[in-house]
Formats: sequence, structure tokens, C-alpha cells
Amino acid sequence: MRVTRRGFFQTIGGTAGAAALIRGKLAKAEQAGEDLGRWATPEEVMVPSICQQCPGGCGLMVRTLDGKAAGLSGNPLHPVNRGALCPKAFGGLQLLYDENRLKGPMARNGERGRFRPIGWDEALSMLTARLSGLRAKGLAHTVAILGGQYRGSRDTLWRRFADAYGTPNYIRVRCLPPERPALAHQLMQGVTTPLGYDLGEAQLILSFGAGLLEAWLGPVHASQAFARLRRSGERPRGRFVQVDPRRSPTAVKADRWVPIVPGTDGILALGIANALIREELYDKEFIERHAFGFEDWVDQRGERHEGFRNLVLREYGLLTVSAATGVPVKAILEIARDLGTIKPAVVIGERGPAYGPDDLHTRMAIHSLNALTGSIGVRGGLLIQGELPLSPLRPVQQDEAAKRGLEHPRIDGAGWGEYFLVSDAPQALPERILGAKPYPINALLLFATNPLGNHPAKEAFARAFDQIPFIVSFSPFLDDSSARADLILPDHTYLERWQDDQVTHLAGFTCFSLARPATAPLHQTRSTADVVLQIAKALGGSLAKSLPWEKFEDFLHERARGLYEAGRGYVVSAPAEESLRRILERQGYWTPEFKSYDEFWGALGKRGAWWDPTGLPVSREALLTTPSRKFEFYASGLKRRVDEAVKREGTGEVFVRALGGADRGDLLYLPVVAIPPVREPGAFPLRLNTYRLMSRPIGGGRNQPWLLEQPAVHVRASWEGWVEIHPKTASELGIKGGEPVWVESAKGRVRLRAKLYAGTLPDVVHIPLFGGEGANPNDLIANETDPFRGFGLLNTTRVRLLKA
Amino acid sequence: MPSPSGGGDVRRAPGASDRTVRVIQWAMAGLAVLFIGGIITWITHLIRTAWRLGDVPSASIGISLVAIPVFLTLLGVILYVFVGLLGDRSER
Amino acid sequence: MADRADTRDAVLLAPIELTGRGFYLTVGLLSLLILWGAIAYWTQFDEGLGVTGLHQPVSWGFYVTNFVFFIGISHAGTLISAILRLSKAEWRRPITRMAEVITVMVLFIGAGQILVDLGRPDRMLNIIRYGRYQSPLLWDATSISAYLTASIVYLYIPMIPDIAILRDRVGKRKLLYTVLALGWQGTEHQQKVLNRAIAIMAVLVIPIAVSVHSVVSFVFSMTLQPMWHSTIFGPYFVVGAIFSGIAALIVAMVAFRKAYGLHGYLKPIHFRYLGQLLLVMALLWFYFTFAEYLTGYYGAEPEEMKVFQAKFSGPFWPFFWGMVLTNLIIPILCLVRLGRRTIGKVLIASLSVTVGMWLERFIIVVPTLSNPRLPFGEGIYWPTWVEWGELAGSFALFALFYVLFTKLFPVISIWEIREGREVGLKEVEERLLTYLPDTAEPRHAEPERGW
Amino acid sequence: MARWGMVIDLDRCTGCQACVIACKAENNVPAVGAKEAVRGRIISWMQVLTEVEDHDHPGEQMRFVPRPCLQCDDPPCTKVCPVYATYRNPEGIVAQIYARCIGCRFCMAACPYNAKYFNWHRYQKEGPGQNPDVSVRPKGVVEKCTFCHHRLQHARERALAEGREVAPGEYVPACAEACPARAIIFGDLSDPGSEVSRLAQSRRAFRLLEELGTKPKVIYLTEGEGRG
Repeated sequence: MRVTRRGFFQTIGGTAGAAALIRGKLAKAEQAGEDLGRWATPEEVMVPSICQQCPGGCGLMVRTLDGKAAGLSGNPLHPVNRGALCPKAFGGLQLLYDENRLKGPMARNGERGRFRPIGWDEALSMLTARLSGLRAKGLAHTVAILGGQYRGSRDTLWRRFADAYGTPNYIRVRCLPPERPALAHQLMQGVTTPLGYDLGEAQLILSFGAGLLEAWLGPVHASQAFARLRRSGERPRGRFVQVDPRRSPTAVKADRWVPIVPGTDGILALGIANALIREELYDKEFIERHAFGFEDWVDQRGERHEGFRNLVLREYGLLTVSAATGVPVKAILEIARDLGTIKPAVVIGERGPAYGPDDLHTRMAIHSLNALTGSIGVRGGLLIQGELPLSPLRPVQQDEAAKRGLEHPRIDGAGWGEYFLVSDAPQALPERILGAKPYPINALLLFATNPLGNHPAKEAFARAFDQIPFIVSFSPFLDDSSARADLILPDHTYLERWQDDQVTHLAGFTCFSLARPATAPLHQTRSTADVVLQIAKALGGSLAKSLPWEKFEDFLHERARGLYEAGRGYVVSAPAEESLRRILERQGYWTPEFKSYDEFWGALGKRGAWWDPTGLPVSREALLTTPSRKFEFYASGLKRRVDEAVKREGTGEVFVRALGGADRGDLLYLPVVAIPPVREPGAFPLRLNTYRLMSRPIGGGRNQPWLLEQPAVHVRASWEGWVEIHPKTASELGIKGGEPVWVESAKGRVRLRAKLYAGTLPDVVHIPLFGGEGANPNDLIANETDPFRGFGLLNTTRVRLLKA
Repeated sequence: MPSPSGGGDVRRAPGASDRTVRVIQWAMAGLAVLFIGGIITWITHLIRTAWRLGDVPSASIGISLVAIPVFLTLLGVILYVFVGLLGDRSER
Repeated sequence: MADRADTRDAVLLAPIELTGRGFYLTVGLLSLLILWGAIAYWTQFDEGLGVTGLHQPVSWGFYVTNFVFFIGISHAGTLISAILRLSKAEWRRPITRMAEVITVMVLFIGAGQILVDLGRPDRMLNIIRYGRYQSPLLWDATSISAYLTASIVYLYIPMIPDIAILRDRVGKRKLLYTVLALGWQGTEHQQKVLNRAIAIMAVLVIPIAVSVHSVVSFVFSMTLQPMWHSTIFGPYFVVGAIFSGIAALIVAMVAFRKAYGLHGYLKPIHFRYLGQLLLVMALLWFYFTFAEYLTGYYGAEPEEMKVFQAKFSGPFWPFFWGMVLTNLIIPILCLVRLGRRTIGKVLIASLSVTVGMWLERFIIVVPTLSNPRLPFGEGIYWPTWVEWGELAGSFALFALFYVLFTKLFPVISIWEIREGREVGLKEVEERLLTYLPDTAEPRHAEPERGW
Repeated sequence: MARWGMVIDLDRCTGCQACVIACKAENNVPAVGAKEAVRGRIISWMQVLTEVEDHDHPGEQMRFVPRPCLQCDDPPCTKVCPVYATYRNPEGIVAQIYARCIGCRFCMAACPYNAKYFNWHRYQKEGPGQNPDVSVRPKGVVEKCTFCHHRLQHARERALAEGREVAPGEYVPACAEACPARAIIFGDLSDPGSEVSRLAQSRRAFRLLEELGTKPKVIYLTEGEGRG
């Protein structure tokens, strides 16, 4: 055997080792003693927590051994997921133990991007000094707080802090606000809380582009409902139709996949409505008693308005619809007949990102199908989501500076002009900060959001960030945005902090989840909620009085008291006990399980959630709270808001253009989508469609190797992003599967691996958002604004493919 | 069949080295016996395990029925050659 | 009589007495390749099998192909020399030892490939303690160890007279030769013992050799994988082994004929006979391949067809058609008319067959694994420098063993040549008479004298 | 003796891969990294295969098939192991002895379902956040799904401590526990009353590569209109 240099040294080391061996014998005796201690079976405690990888809000049960987290599983008692989990949940442990988490607060050292670690006191004093300085100079309104995708008491706390501090600019950067009702539901039904989809009891589900089984609002809850739809055992197998430009895993599981030109979902819905009306398959009883604006009608001033029925019959014949959407007439007819005959049916039109340019009318058109099938307010259709009886908080005390600050208009212009229907418009933020219209931003707080990485307008945001003198980030990881921050106060991960979650979009029951810290914090991080309370105390005055709580735990403790006193609902327990209590409740005896609130709070902390399965107003009155107490095809609520805005701002031209076309008159308020002119391909022939993956958490999960390695099931890919191309299109361009290609749009170009996938329309290519390491598709997506959600349009960009 | 002459005419006087040569030669024979004996015990060990665990004993017995006689004949040939050649010198 | 013979066979003893510059050159080159192989194996041992090109569906690749290939070459020796001895073909005399040496040397390398292929070579002894006869690998271990002992014995016994000659003639390594010569004086009794031992070994070694390669094929045919699980694998591998064995033997013969100037002993007639044998084996090999692929194609099972397409038109087409070219077409073109330049043609044919047979083993092992039954994802396998290094190292090690052997012992059996000169002619004549129909003699001819 | 088996209802399964990641988290299966994954060395004991019915345009008819180790009753892999490192234990689970495996990978070549995975490198060391009940595998050994055998031992210890039999449903592997659509039903096939054996007789039941005679104990239920 050739003696290598290393081999030579090893042999020398060996002989020296032998001498040590004898000495080692003595040391070994007492070392074994302490080993025994280590090997004693550790104390195993199961701590309930909430998974924060997506807005689903599933209950976790964290297995801790001697206080250290060693395993995750679903909380069997939690009503949202009943012990099941999706793949993302298991990334939680890798998130917790990720080595390059920020170990403690850091301050900028020289130019942006270079940091020096500092202590918590110094960091908090820096932040407090800056905030109190701005308030003193009367610039309270120039502080902006960007919040990401989270719900529950942390949102209430931040909103309360902003009101007490005096800044109107608490802006949420997310494409779908789950705790607010969908805009279409609000305008057509007047509801103020989100509607629950009772998918488990439905017999037919028609979903327009919503990835139910992938990355919709609660994939685990939706998957359980899908399983009951298919195999509930008591009733025949339910049907599921998915309308999607891409054969996503949801479409693969559907009985019928309807490939459609991206952005034309509304037109297809109107085509189906046309077929329903023409073949008299719609729910006549519901329409006559509970619908307004279906037939032609005359208003008080005697003007005649054309009803939804005649408009649809005249404008949206099946041939025109089929031409615009690419869906064959036979398919539209079959879907309409299914929708008309199979009861109960539910139509889902609540996709995360926008459908297309005219997103509001698309969603209203899809929602009108729910009215035509009479599935509003019935089991298996759309149900009202009850209110959580949390105890109310004392009103916010505002001093002079706060009042003056709140008089200023919001920096992102939400509620005004083009965005008058929207509560947050992050899309408009970069231009307004750069232009300092109506005022410059002096301080920016980033919480649970990464606009420089995950937002289509990320270049504009980057330029805007340079204008802002003082940026604070609460991110536990150094992502693109926190790299530009001046001060980083890293938050705990969700397994290390107190937290709650008020889950919406569920089949009728209201649910409040509570998470205790599963393990002691691994590094010098602090929960941001506690940091906000400490800053409020440090700023003193009305802020300290508005946010009097010592720790966030006390805040939750106070809020949860309302659940105890509500006289309904239960802390989740094993299904056996629960069903007994449910039967009692149906006969009217609700028996309190706990004698005192502390006992209630202890049980809530041990079991993880409170829910109220029975308080369920299924009646239609609760669901139709429009001015006419009916389902309004002609959205009079929208008309009223447009008239108010015209009165308030003088000209109505700005938002009429936003609502799609100047001279639309009545069409503005009807669920009707203009048929787009056929555009010749031009320089960028292909359309880009983006989508979210089931195995990718919010923010992309770049530090969770398990998830990066196993992203997609329909396309064999791992670790890096990819672009799905139809084999025919690929062969025309001479691209072979697995080859890197350039995907180029007007805005930029990105290098991705090509995957041949026939489950798509030939002229559409698909890129998963957060696909993996490597190129970021946001460099590609054109920075077009969706006026109804204040977020970017993610699937209207046109691209072309080049061999790399 | 007359045997080829083979260079046998030059004989060296038997001395100390002669005894070492004989010892090495018999050691080689012993080594062969040891090697083949080892293989046979290994095969029997395998059969016993297969029999004890009921792990398709038929296959292993089949193999050993063939393998062990083959090894024994090999050993036989080696010893036959050794005895034949070495033994011949002493008897003359 | 004896001294004249001494001078005539001096050329056989030359390589042992004096070592020329060529020897040091070849040993230097070979040890360079061995160094590359050693470094390759050390990195693999250190970092794990991940440095090779193997991956999830294709868990076997280069090393298993090499294993089957080298065990295949080992059949050159014993089978050919045993068959030629039994059939008393006189032209075998200068060839038998060279063939037997190939067997012994290449068996070590072949068995070594399995050890190189192990993920945990440090646990090799588990085979001894927890061995399990149900696994074809254990059948391999048994039959290869039997074959190794048999071929060592079969090499050593015919060498004893030559070692005695060396003991008396060569000044160097006196102790080694005296020990190994087992006191051979060429007496009547010793000659009888020797001949009988060689006869027994010649008979014994053939079944062992056949068993070795059929058991090597059982490693594949005992599984349920498409294009592995077929009954033809046993004989197919044995035919392939003899085929590649003869090719390797010819290459070795040409190499040593040139290196040690053995033109007098390895004459074109030898190469002509071996060439014809090679041609017969080529056709026989093609028959087996044709039979296997036809049954697979005609049956058209979906999994079989997937592997079939992968070989014929899929990613493995260059290897498959390369194999057919080198194993069939080149040998036929070269060997059909062996007129002038016999040795050149036979050398080309056997070199192409050696490459072809390696390709054939590769085509058997890898395509089946890279097209699994379930949609697991096709794995395209391509070896890395580690695997090429190991292959080069194995060839170099085999060549080094061989060259060192020729330095210690004569590569052509001297006493058999002499026996051939003195006895051979008369013997053949008598034997011929026994074959011819007995015309005048009465029926009760004296009984046939032994074999 | 119990004969543990699993029924996977392909009609309920949504191909979400929760079972894949749950299995990795429970059994400390390492993520092999980008370079190794590109070379096709991902270790995932449970793997969701995508069966494409017709090949000329993939993506038309597709089916998600979660494939753990099927714990065959007549396993082709245990037959070929030269050192007894993989064997079928009395409870029907095909077990793997990591300390004895010599890494010859014969069982990987023999398994028609490719359910065996090899540690080409040393992919992970002992670290925080790992499940202490399952050993971390060194480089050079083969590993496979063991139906979360350590959970069976836990359940058996608990049952022994409480002096009772292991209750049905007490021992459930990580994939069955995590599946959102409850498509993976696990239980004792030898107990006729269990849901697993009931579903095994359903008209929709079929086994993967049944013609090979390996008698797998993971039974699949087809999609489509059939009852049961």
C-alpha cells in the first residue's frame, strides 16, 4: 500500500495514541458516570403550537425532550387539521435550528449591508430615540410599518401601536387578506366577515384557478374536505372541476381539468351563467326571492337598467365565450349542466393573486354563479363565518401629536383615487416614497415581510429604501430587505414565542388557536410583540397607557377572557367528549367545562385551541346584508361608494378608469367582464403564469433543505426553480427538457431550467414563485398594478424563451 | 514413456539449508490443508446458520454437496503431489 | 542429449536471467497507472461511493461490469489449456502456461472488484460471520474461491519440472526454486505422479470454471428485473467468458512473443488455430445474444421493451451497436481469411473482442437499472475519473503481476516443449493409427492402452 | 403475530407529499443537498411517484402513487442479501440492520419497487432537532422505510407497562399520521376486524406489480366511481 504523507502522520499519531491509552483508562471511569446521566430517558412534554408556514393556521404538537424540540406532529384535537399536516409544517424544525439565523440584534456599521452586533438595550434605546424624536417634531405620520402575511393579536397590537403613535401608515404587503371578506362577496352580499366554504358537504366543487389542494388559504383543511367529497362513505362520490391554465396537482385530482387562457376566468363564468339561464337550470326560487338586478329594473329616478339576465344572454353567447377563453363549447355546456343538476354545488373564485387586469368583475362574475346555483347560505355551499367573541380592548388614547399625525392621508393612497376600494396598496408605495408625495417617509418598520425579495416591484422598492433614512427589520433571518436595514431586532421563530391565530375561511366554525413557546429561545432574540410593548412603554405618555401590558402573554390572556365569558364554544378536546357536549348543546344546555378563567386559560394552553362548532347562522338573512337585503347582481354598494368618492374628490375619472373603461355606465356595477381584443403575439409571444407550490412556505423556505429538495410532484425538479413549457412549444424553439433557458420579459430576463410538461396550453409557460434557489421570477414579472387589491398582477406578463 | 532428463545430474550436498527447504515445503503443504480446511469449516458454518434459521436450507445443502467434495479432491491432489514428489526422495 | 537441449531453450530462460531496459520501462508505466488507481480508491474509501457516477436507480455500474469482465477473462486459462490437454492437441504446448497464468492473476483482480464496489469495505468479514447461502453473492464467493485454488494448483503442478531446471541452471533465487521444485529429479515415479495429477486437475477444473461464470450470471438472473431475469444467462455468460478469455490469451501471447522474442515457439499456426477458435466462439456468442434479445423483443412486455428501446435506440445505443460491431463484425472480417499476416489480423480481432465483451457486460448491467419498473425517473449513468482510474489500475495491476511472473518463471513450459520434441511425434503417430479403421488386424486387437 | 399492512386510497390522496416530508422528519432522513440531488441521490423512503398513462403527451392522464416500502411477504431483497443485513421480521416488517450492511447494494438491484436507498456520502451527523428514537445512518449503508418500527416498539413498551395488548390505531407510522386527506390507513392485516383488512377486500383494491409475486402488504385503492 503506498504510504501517503497523511498515512505517515497517522501512523506516528497512532503510536503516540497508544501511550495515551493507558492514561485514558483512568479518565474513562468517571466520564462514564456522567454519561449515565445523559442517557437517562429525557422528560417528554408535548407542547401545542401553531404552524406559521402559510395562512392555514394548522395546530402543531411539538414534542420536546428536556425542553428541546425534537419532533413535530399535527395537534390531534385541533379542528382545522385534526392531527394532519402538510409538507411545509415539518420544515419548522429546520427553521428553528437553522445555523445562519440572526443570533442577536445588529446595527448598521458603515454603509448598508454591513452590520455589527449590539445589545438589546442599546438597540431599543436607538429605536425609541428615533421614534420619539419624530413624534416630537410632529412627523409621527412619516413612520411607516410594513406588515406581511399574519393574523390575530399581533395584527391588532401593531394597529393599536400605529394608532397610539399617530401614523396612518400600517400597510400590509400580501396578495390575499384572509381575515377580510373577499371584495366580490362584500359588494354583492354586503358581508363584513369572510365567507366559509363548506367543501366537505358539497357534492360538486367548481374552482376557478384556486389551488385548493396546493397553496390556497388552508390546504390541509381543504384536503380533508376533498377527501370527504370523494370518499365520505355516506353519499355518492362528489365531483370536482378545476379551471386552470395549468394542469396543477389540483387539476390532476379533479374529475375535469378545464384549460383556459389566463385572465379570462370571468368570461368563462359568464358563459356558464348564459348556459344555466338559457337551459333554465338556475335556482329560480333563490333568484326570485333573494336576488336584485337579475331582471331589468327601474330605479327611483325612473331610469331603466338592464338586468344581468338579458345582458348575459345577449353579450356572452357560448361561441364568443369559447373564442375568448379557449374552452370548447361542449365543455362549457357540460359544466353548466353539472352545476345546474348536482346539488349542493359551490363555486370558488378566491384565488390568491389577481386573475387578470379586470380582477374585481371577474370575481363578481364567478360569485354570481353561486347565486345562480342557490348555494349561498346552505350546507355544502357558502356559510357565514361567525365572529370570535374576544373581549374588547379599551379605546386607544391619542395625544395631540397622534391626532395631528392621523389627519394626514395614508402614504400608499389606499381608499383614495385609483385604490378607493382597497385597504392596503403596497404596489403604489415605491413611487410615493420616491416622489415624497404627499410626504417623505423617515422611518420604516419591516415585520414578517421581504418586499425586496418577494414583490414584483422589488427594484422600485430597493430604490425607495435608499430614500428612507432609518429602516428597522424584525426578521429572524438576513433576507434581501433586512440586509438594507439600519437596525435588526430579530424575532423569535414561531416555536419559541407566545402567539395566537384566528383562522378564517373554514366550514362555518370559528376557531381561536393559542401557541405557547415550545422551547426556550435558542439565541438572543426577542418576540417582536414584546418589543413593541417595551417601545410603547419607553415612549411613555398616551402610548404607554394605550399599550399597558407587560408582555404579549398578558395581552393574549386578557383577550381570551372573552371566550370564557361568551357562554358558547369549547376548548378543543378529544372528539368523544366533544360529541357528547354537542348533543347537549343542541338540546339547549351549554355546560361550562371550567369553573374559573385560569383553569380555562390553563386548558387552552395545554390543548391549543378554542372553537365554536354550533354557533352557525346558516340562514340567508345573515348572509345577505346589502342595502336591498338581497344578493345584488347590480352592486348598489359599489355605486354608493363610487358616488361618495366622486363627491369627495371632484372627478370620478380616476377610479372609473381603474374599474375598467371610461364609458361603462351600468356595466361598472354589474358582474360583467369586457372581452379582451385578440392581441397579435408581438415581440413576446408567450404568456407567463406564476403559481405557488404546496411544499413552499411563505418567504420561500430557503433555509429548509427538506422542502427545497422535494418541491414538485408533477414535474421532477429539486432545489432550483424551473419553467414549465409545453413539449410542442419547446420543440418549435429547439429546447430539450432539463436544459437551462432564458425567460425574457419587457422588464428583465431570468435563467431557469426548462421542464417539458404537456399539462398546459401551448402558448403559456408557468414558473413557480419561491421555486427554489437560483433566479427570482420577480425580476421577470411586469410591475402592473391590480387596483382592487393593491398588489402586483402576477400572471399578465408576456415573455419569450431563448436557449441559454 | 521415458522421462525427460530434467537437470538432475548436479546434486548439492545435503546441509543445513536442505533441512530448512524441507521444513518450508511441508509448511506449504500444511498451509494448503489449513486454507482448504478453513473454507470447508466456513461452508459448514453457513449451512448450520441456514439450517438454524430455516433460511432455505435446501439451497445451501445443495451447494455444500457440490462444494465440499470439490475442495476435498483439490486437497487430495495437492497432498498427492507433495507426498509423491517429496516422499520419493526419501525412499530412494 | 540434455546439454544440446539446454542451448535450444535458452531463449525461454533469457527473461529470467537478465532484465532489459524494456522491463523497467513497462513496470514504471504500470506502477504509474496503479498509483492513479490507488489514489482513486483512496478518495472513494475516504469520501464514500458518492465520488463515482452511481446514483439511485443505477446502483451498480462500472465496478460490477469490471467484476464480470475480469472473471470472464479468467476462463482463458484453465478452460482452454484443460480442454487442449485433454484433447491432447500438440499445438497446445507453448500456450498452456500463458493461459493458466492469466487465470490466476486476473482472478485476484476480479474478486478485488467486488471489494472495491462495497460501500463498507471495512465490514468485509461480515460475509464470514453472517454469511448466508441464500444470496447468489455467497455462491459466487464459494465457486470463485474453489476456482482460485484449482487454477493455482493447475498452474503450479506443470511448473515443477521447469522450476527444477531453474534451480539447477539459474544462479539467482536458489532457495525459492529449491523449495518450489519439491525435490524434482525427473525420476520415473515423480513423472508418473505429475502426469496423473495434471490429468486429474485438467478434468476437475473445467466444471469449476463453468460453474464460476454461471454463478456470476445468477447474481443478475436471480432478480426480477427486466432483461436480467432470463434462463439464458448461465450459458450466455459462460460462452461470453470463453470468448473473452481466448481474446485475452491471444493478446497476451502476441505481447510476450514480441517482448521476449518467442517467434520460434509461438508460430503463426498457433495463432491460426486460436483465431479459428475465436471465430467459432464469436458466432456462438452472437447466437446466444440473438436468442436473448429476440425472446425479449417478441414477448414485448412493457418493462422489457423499455429496457430494449433504451439499448437499441435510447441513450445506450452507442454501447450496444459498438458491442455488436466489435464482437461480431470485426472478428468475422479479420478471421475469415487468415492468409497472410495471420498474427496481425488475429491481434486486431482479439483486441476488438476484449473491448466488445466489456461493452457487453456494461450493456447487461446498466440499462436494466436505469429503466426501473415504476416511474422512478430514468437515471443516466456516466462514470467519473475515480471509476476510470480504478479500471486502469486493475488492468495495470494484472499486467504487473503477469510481467513479474515472467521474471520469476519461464512463460512457456520448457519440459513440455522438450517432451513434445522427443516423444510427441511418435505418440501422435501411434494415436493416429488407433483412430484409423483397423483394416487387416483380427477382431481381438489388444485392449486400448489407457488414455 | 400481528401482520402490519397499509392501505393507500389513491382517490383521497392529493399528491401533497406531506407523507414524504413527515417520514424524513421522523426518521432523520437527510436532505442530500443540491449537487447530490442533481446527480439523482435523493433519499426519500416514502416517494410520491407520478404515473403518466400515455407517454406521447405526458400530463394528460396522471396519477399520484405514494410508494413506501411495500414490506412484501416474499421480499426479493432479503433473499439476495449476503450478510443477513435485511430480513423480514416475524411482524412482517422488512427490517434493515445498519451496523451489519456491507453496502454491496444487491438488495437495491433486486427490489422491483426501488424502495431501497443508499448513503453515497456521509449526509448528516448527530445534531439538534433530530428524532432520538431513530439512529442516523453512516455513509455506505442501505436504508429503507421501516413502517416507523420505533413507534411500534414505543407502543409495545407502553402496552407492556400498562399490562394490555397494543390497541389498534395506537401504532401508526408518521406518514399515516400526517396525511391531510387520511388516504393512508394503517393497521394489522391479520386482524379481520381492522379497517385495513376490510379495505383490502374492497373492489377497488389492487397491489403494485402484483404479477411479480412479492405479495406486498401495501394495498392501493383505485380512483374512480367504485364503492368502498
